[in-house]
Amino acid sequence: MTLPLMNLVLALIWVTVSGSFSLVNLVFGFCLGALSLLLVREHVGAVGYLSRTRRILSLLLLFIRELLMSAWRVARVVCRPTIDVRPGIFAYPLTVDRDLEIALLANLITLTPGTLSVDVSADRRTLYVHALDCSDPDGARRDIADGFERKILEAFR
Amino acid sequence: MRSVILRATAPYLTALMVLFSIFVLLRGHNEPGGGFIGGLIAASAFAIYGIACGVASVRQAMHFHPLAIAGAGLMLAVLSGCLSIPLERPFLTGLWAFPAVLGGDVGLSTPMFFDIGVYLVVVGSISAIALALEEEDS
Amino acid sequence: MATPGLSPELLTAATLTAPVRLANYLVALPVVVPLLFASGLLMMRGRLRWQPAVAIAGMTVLLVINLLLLRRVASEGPQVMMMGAWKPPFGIAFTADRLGVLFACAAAVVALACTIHAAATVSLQERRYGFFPFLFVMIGGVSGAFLTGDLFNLYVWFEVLLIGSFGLIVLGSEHRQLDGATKYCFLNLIATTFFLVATGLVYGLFGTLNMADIAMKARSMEPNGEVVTIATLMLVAFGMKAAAFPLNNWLPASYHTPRFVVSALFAGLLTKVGVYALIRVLLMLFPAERGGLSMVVAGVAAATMIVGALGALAQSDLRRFLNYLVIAGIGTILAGLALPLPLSSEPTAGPLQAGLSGAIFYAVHSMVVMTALYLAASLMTRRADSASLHEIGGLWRSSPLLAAVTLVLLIAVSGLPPFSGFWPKLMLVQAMIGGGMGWLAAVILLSGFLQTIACARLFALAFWRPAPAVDRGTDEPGAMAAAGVRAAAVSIARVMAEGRSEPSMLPLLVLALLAVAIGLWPQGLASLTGAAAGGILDPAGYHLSVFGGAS
Amino acid sequence: MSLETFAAGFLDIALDVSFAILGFAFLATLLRIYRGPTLPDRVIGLDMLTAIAIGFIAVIGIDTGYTLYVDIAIALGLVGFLATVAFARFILARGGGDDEEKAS
Amino acid sequence: MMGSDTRFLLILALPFLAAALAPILFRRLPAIAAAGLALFPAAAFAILLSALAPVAGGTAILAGFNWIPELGIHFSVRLDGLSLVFALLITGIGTLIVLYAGAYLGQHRDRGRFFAFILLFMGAMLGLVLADDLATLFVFWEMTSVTSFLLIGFDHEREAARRAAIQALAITGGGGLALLAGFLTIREVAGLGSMTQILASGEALRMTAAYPAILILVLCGAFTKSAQMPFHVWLPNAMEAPTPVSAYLHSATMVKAGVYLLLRLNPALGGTALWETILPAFGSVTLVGGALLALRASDLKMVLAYTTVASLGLLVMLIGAGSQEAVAAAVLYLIAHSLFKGGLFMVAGSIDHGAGTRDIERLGGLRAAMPLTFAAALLCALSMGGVTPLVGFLAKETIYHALVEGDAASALLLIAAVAGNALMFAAAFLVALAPFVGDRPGAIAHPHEGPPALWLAPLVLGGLGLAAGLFAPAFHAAFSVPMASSAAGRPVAIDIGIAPHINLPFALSLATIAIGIVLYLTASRLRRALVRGLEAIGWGPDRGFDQMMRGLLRGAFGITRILQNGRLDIYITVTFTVIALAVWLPMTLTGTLPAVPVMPHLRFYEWMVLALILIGIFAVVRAKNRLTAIVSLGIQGFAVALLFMLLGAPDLSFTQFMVETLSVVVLALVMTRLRLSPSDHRPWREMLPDVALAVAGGAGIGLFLLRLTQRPFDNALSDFFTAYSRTIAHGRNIVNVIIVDFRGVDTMGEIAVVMTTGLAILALIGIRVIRRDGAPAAVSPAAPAAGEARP
Amino acid sequence: MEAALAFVVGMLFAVAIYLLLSEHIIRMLLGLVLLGNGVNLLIFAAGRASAVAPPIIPVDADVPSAVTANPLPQALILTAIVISFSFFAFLLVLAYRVYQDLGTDDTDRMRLAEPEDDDLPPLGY
Amino acid sequence: MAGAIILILAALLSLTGSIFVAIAAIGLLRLPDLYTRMHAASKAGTVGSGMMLIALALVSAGSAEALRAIAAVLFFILTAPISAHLLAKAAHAAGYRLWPGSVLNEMPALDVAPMPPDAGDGMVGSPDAQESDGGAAAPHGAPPQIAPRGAA
Ligand code: NA
Ligand code: NA
Repeated sequence: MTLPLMNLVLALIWVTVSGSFSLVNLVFGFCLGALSLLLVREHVGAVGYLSRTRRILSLLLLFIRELLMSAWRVARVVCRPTIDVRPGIFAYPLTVDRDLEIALLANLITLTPGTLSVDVSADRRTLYVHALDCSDPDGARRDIADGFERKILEAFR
Repeated sequence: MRSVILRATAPYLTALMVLFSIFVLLRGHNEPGGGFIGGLIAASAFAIYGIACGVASVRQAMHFHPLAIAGAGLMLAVLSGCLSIPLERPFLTGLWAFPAVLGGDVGLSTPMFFDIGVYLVVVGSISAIALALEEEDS
Repeated sequence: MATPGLSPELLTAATLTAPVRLANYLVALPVVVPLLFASGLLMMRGRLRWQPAVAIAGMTVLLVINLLLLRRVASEGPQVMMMGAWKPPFGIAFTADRLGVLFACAAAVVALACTIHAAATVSLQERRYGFFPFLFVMIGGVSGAFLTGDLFNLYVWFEVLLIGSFGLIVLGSEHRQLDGATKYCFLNLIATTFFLVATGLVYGLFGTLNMADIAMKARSMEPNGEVVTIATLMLVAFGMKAAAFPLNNWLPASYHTPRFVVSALFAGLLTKVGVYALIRVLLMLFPAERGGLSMVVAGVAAATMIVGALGALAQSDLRRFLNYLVIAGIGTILAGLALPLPLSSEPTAGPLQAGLSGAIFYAVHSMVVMTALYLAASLMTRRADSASLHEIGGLWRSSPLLAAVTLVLLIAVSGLPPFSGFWPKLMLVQAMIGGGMGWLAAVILLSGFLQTIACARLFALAFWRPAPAVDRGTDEPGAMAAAGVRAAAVSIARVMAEGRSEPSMLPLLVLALLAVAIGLWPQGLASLTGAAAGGILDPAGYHLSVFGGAS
Repeated sequence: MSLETFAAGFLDIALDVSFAILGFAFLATLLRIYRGPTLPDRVIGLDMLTAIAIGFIAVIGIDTGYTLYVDIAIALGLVGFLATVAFARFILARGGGDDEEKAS
Repeated sequence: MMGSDTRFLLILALPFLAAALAPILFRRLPAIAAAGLALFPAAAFAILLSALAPVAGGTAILAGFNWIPELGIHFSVRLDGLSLVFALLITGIGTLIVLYAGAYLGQHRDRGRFFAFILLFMGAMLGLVLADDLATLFVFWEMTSVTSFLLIGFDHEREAARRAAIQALAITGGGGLALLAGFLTIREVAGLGSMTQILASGEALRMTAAYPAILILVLCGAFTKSAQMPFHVWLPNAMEAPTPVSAYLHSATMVKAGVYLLLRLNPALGGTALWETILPAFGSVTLVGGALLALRASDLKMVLAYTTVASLGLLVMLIGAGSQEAVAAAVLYLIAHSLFKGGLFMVAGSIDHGAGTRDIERLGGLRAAMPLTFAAALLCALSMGGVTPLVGFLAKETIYHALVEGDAASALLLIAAVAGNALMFAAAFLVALAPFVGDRPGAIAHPHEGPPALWLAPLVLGGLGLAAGLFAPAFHAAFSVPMASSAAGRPVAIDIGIAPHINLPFALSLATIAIGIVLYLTASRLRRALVRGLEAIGWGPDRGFDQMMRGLLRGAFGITRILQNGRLDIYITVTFTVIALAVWLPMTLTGTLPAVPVMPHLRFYEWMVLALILIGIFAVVRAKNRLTAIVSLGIQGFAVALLFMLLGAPDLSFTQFMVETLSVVVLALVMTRLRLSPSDHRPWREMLPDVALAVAGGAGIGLFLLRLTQRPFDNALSDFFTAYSRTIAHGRNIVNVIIVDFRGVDTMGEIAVVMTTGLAILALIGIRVIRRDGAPAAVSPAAPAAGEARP
Repeated sequence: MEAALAFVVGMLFAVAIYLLLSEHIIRMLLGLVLLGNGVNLLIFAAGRASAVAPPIIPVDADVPSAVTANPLPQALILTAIVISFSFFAFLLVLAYRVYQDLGTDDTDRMRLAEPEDDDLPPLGY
Repeated sequence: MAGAIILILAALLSLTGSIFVAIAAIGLLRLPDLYTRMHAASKAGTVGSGMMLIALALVSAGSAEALRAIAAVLFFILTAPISAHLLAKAAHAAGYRLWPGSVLNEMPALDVAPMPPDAGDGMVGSPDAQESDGGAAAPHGAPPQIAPRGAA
């Protein structure tokens, strides 16, 4: 039984025992389950699970920050008296190769400032990204590689 | 639709939506929702799944022919009405049982089965249409 | 199962607690059984070869249930089931009175006949795409419409039967069918939509949807324009469903386009549901308002009869011919609804009841006979390889039994004695004369006369005349093309008529025998329709059966 | 003026302003949908519309106190997503070409 | 006066039984089938004979049962002098006809059917004359129309036969419908349901205000059936039928039905000025006209047919003459006619059988080859010519006797009678003498006498005519007096014998015969003259019938084309016009217009949502292309959903959002796949009617709704639901509880719709017709859109 | 509110009728959708629209604390929405198939069931 | 006190959210081609409506609705990039060209196989009937030039 599943089972047991089937209670039960797993982490091998959870959370935080930034920058572009954009599509060579990771990366890129994943090449080696400001494609590629892609590799490998 | 991005995420989205649809279905008796809306959400989920991963995957996921599911839904709804026959109650009388295990407000009832029937009909029928149109296209 | 925590007082305040026996379930089963069979057959998509047998069994069960219900209603009066046990008028009442059950029985007979006919003729592909489920959904909707005692629920059943009919009318997807279906679907949908409008307005006016409740409230409410307007809207909506002139266009535009057996089914069921609703709503719910509409109904009836008869004369295609006979029949039925309410204090007496009784009788006759005629047309087309009066012929010699049966049916549909069409016509004419609408009686007879001529022509051309020789094998390109088109038309005609295998004559024979039997022994049916008409004009019994004395 | 009454008043005003801004956004989106010029432009507009409607529902939910309207918003998000996917699927299948330029 | 005997119900069953047996019998025992079938009418005849004595004593035998109590209809028979003689003629001649037909048809492949039809007809006819109840009578009346349709069309492969059958059905069946109206009027205004009641009612019918209507309706029935001019055309055309049919239908039966009815109703309806004007007028014209037309014809059967028309005219004229004696004359002539005309038709058939032609011009010298037929012919012709001692003489004497005593009007009738009789005399001998005397044309190769039945049957009928004359007193006592008494409604004495009395009637008889001989001798010339004359006119009711039928068909076609023009937009226009009228007319006629509403107090976002709906719907209309229209539709739908939310309907809003989105998606998906032309932007002029109709409809519905909502509202239903939603149905969402519990049946229907929709759409997509001929789109090529060049 | 609703309903009906009168199936379909919405609002208005509280009973009560919007019309409309959506979907696919097979969405040019060049019936017998 | 702060926070969030939505709408209107417009819609729009939902969650804090509002926001964030990506991919594959003012395009013109002509699925009809909303004026496989508005 994998750990997340065990965590869920714990949550369900909690819900049943406490007699309330509300979502809040389920989430509460999940947290309690995680806590109890934390307590017994050495014996059930939960170390990886928990630290990965932490890294995923950190990815999430990064993402929310980027999202807000993205919206803000777009807002600025849009609200200037004259629209000043230099858009274009650049190719980004992918390091990640699992489908889910590619998808995650692409989605995160879409949500970051001024970039939008248009497509993945058929061989899954290249991600085509549309950027509002495409004057420095190499810089953009570097930002992605050091930002989201690295975080993803950390969280899922 | 051949998109790695969609294909990788669609199963999760679909699962999430189906889960949500069941949630909407089951709480319909007390809050906005119910079988029809739940069914629509589930059908939307299957539609997205179909667009992402192909009609065949959806058919495999649903296991039964969507219309058979719809038929089963109608049958369930009608039979839940017929459950009153042995109890000498009129057709479609709401029968409730509150099994002690769960306690509280949650009960098993014929209206619930009826609503599940509605849900199945909508899921089956709308999915069938969506799949047929999708197949027609490709 | 227990329902803990409920105080008995609460329960008795809101629900009916009397036990409901299986016999009481007869009211609900005519709807439940078709829906169960429809869903079951849908789940049987893999076993197409079994479907006909299952369908025939289902229709037989339905017929038996309806007959049992009829017996019960005839002996004990209207039967009621309050769905969900909720007290009237809050729950949906299923109320089987004589009118409804009579129609339901006729519908079941028709459906069974068509099912047997279809068993041999509907191709595997059409089975796969739901012929039998459509059939059951439609008959379920029809039964529901006949038995429900709730206005909005009536709307729902209308839609159920409509979607069933949509399925049937497009099944096969011939080009002509698609054209016909387009017209059929749009116009019918508009009609049901305005029925819904009227229903919503009824709710807005009376605050109730239960028919017995509406009937009583309408009678106690002082006359007002709102009710008149709503009644007129109802007249329009149901008049359209019934294919009354000038709202009859959808019928001749479409009934000849689907499979023959589907045409037969439609002819037997669809317009009659409109007629039923007209009777139920105009005569039972809004009788006083209908009084003002009396002349309108009479005019519509007369025009419908004449348009139908003339239309029949004008056609060369067998089924388009029959389409107009259906319309003429509708006009005849409407005539029975045209008489004004008698001024005397006794509402059940008089020509109106006689006319209404005749109208109901005629409707039952028309269901049986028109269905049979379309089935006969199917066999004629198959055997003569054409459905056109220009081309068909020689059947008198080649198919004597078919000829005899068709003859009986044509006589019946013309309203000539001694078959089923004569008695209701007699009742109607008598009622019109008695009710001071002699001119309408004259129109009934005139329309009957024109129909007689039309039927005689059909018989002479299709049966007596030797089959016109079809010139084949000429070298002219035009003639070749014409022959090719003709061959294609023949093959399509055959497909539409029968599919591959020869259908059984049995349903046709049974329906014709029914027409003969009704003609020779009309007393049973006449007394039923008389009582049904009485129940409509004086709905106290209906009301009592729903509300059980307390309202 | 207590903080509570200020907060309530402020919220009311904020909500009204939100309504107004949403209305403006709505009109702007409509204009884009009307203009096109291409099908994808319109689809983007529709997507935007669902976002606006969700915002609207949220604001109404706050305003009336019927927070259960959030479920409607969720459903809307779901079908909005479905709509966009379907349109994208369709644009892909249909191929390019769009003479709606003339129409704008 | 009255007795009751159920035996007489049995005789009604006999012909029908025989009809049912006929096809089987001819398949199993073809040799004796005809003879076997003849036993049935013979048995009926025998039973009827047993009633002769009591009926002659003035008793009316009644029998029957309550057939349709709900409608007050009895299945009852009345056997009195009138009906008994008719019944005897029908069964007696019927027996002979069956025998004759057995010989005449030989090995005809359809003889099983033929006998079934003729026996059915016999049963119908028997029922017609025996029936007491009006409705029962009418049933049999129309049955004779239908069975005669089948008999006349028996030779169905010839168009003329089919035409004649349709014509006969149209005229006699149509007249029958008028008769039905007449009967039902009698039932309604006088409460009389049977002949017995009518006969007992005395003056009642004549006194009602509806009398003229009743009379005219009844006469319509009688005249069409009895071939009064101008309804006579069907009768000669009915000669398309095999000769036994002609002999039967036109002697004793079908055509006499109308006469029977007039005789039967004479006591109740007769004696009025109207009666005594209409009947003689039609009768005399028919008499003379029919007789003249008889001389024009050269086909033996046609000659006889027109003389039948003439005879019917004579009968009607006599019934209308009003006196008892005229009734007596009618009765005598009726019996005589039945015998001689039946015989002569059979003779004509035998000649046809033996000589191969029926054309007078080509017949002659058959005397030697067909002596027995000749004898039969002479007997019948003499009777028809009114030569003593045959029964025809008695009839003619009585006719003249009855007419000479009348007033000036009678004198006209007398002249008509003499003229008609003289012409018929000539016709009689043209049929009975001309083919047998003179030289035999070479074209007739081997004339021969047929099988015995072919000459025996006419001989028997001729012989009966002779016997009736010879034993006149007994004949009167048994037949004519009871019959005439029934017809007159009081005892009638008839004492005429074969011995000539020297008086005016006798002189007229002699004159008739003299003129008749002259006519006979000049027949060919007369015929040519008549033919020329009629050709000069160039039109007759028979052609008129064709013109009427064609006109009817063309007219029906034209009207149907206009009403059912195949254009959906017109159908929908009609529909909405009716709907708009249905809202506006009652609303304005009853003054149900709403009060001017006060401006509603709404929050501004509510206004916004309302405005949004309006923007959406107008954008749908005005959209320049369809995608914009769809999106506008979606906007409108969203706005409606928001409105539902604002109005406290979260479930509705929920559903509306989802459904609207799905609608737009599906609509766009499907529509952009269709490469449709841009939306229809018609010129204003064309749109204006649509706009007007739309505005009328919309305004009507809106105003009415406003009016309705201004009334107080009874919220009992929802109060109930609110009160018990949680307490009994355990649900907090009242709407959902209504859907799954309070009104679960609605939802059951609804999901049936949803399920079926899925199936139907699958059927639409799944089943396609593969065109083998590869035909292009089968769109009507006649209606290309403007500016399009179609291949 | 009813007055405003009645106005909107009238508008919806008018536009729906106008669209249904056009000859093109697709426009007619749009009309049907509008008609459906019009009817729904009509039913809603017929059940009166004064209170705006959703007809949902609070967790801790047996009946709603305040007057709620009339739930019955809502239930009726819900049924009607579903039904009209079903019919809409069906008609849409029908229109699609019509277009595929007949090559047009112009009902004026769909003359197969009732051809324009219909023959007179046989005038003989 | 806490209640008041929550209310003020909710008010601010709803204001900000609506402003974001408005900005997205403006972007939708003003940006030169559909690819750039997608930036506005998929980011600002999602953020805006998300903020308003969070405001709702704050107001109904502690209830199940609050939780669902958060879940809704997460869902939107999950789906927004996917739908943007799909649209962009589809548009690109379908042949909608970039704005001429674009500075770079490293993506091959057609990354999808040429689509079969979609009129070939059994549709019958005269050629003139094929001119339509969609307008298949250009031959398939060779996507037509789309002149963006900005260049016109
Ligand atoms: Na987005
Ligand atoms: Na979205």
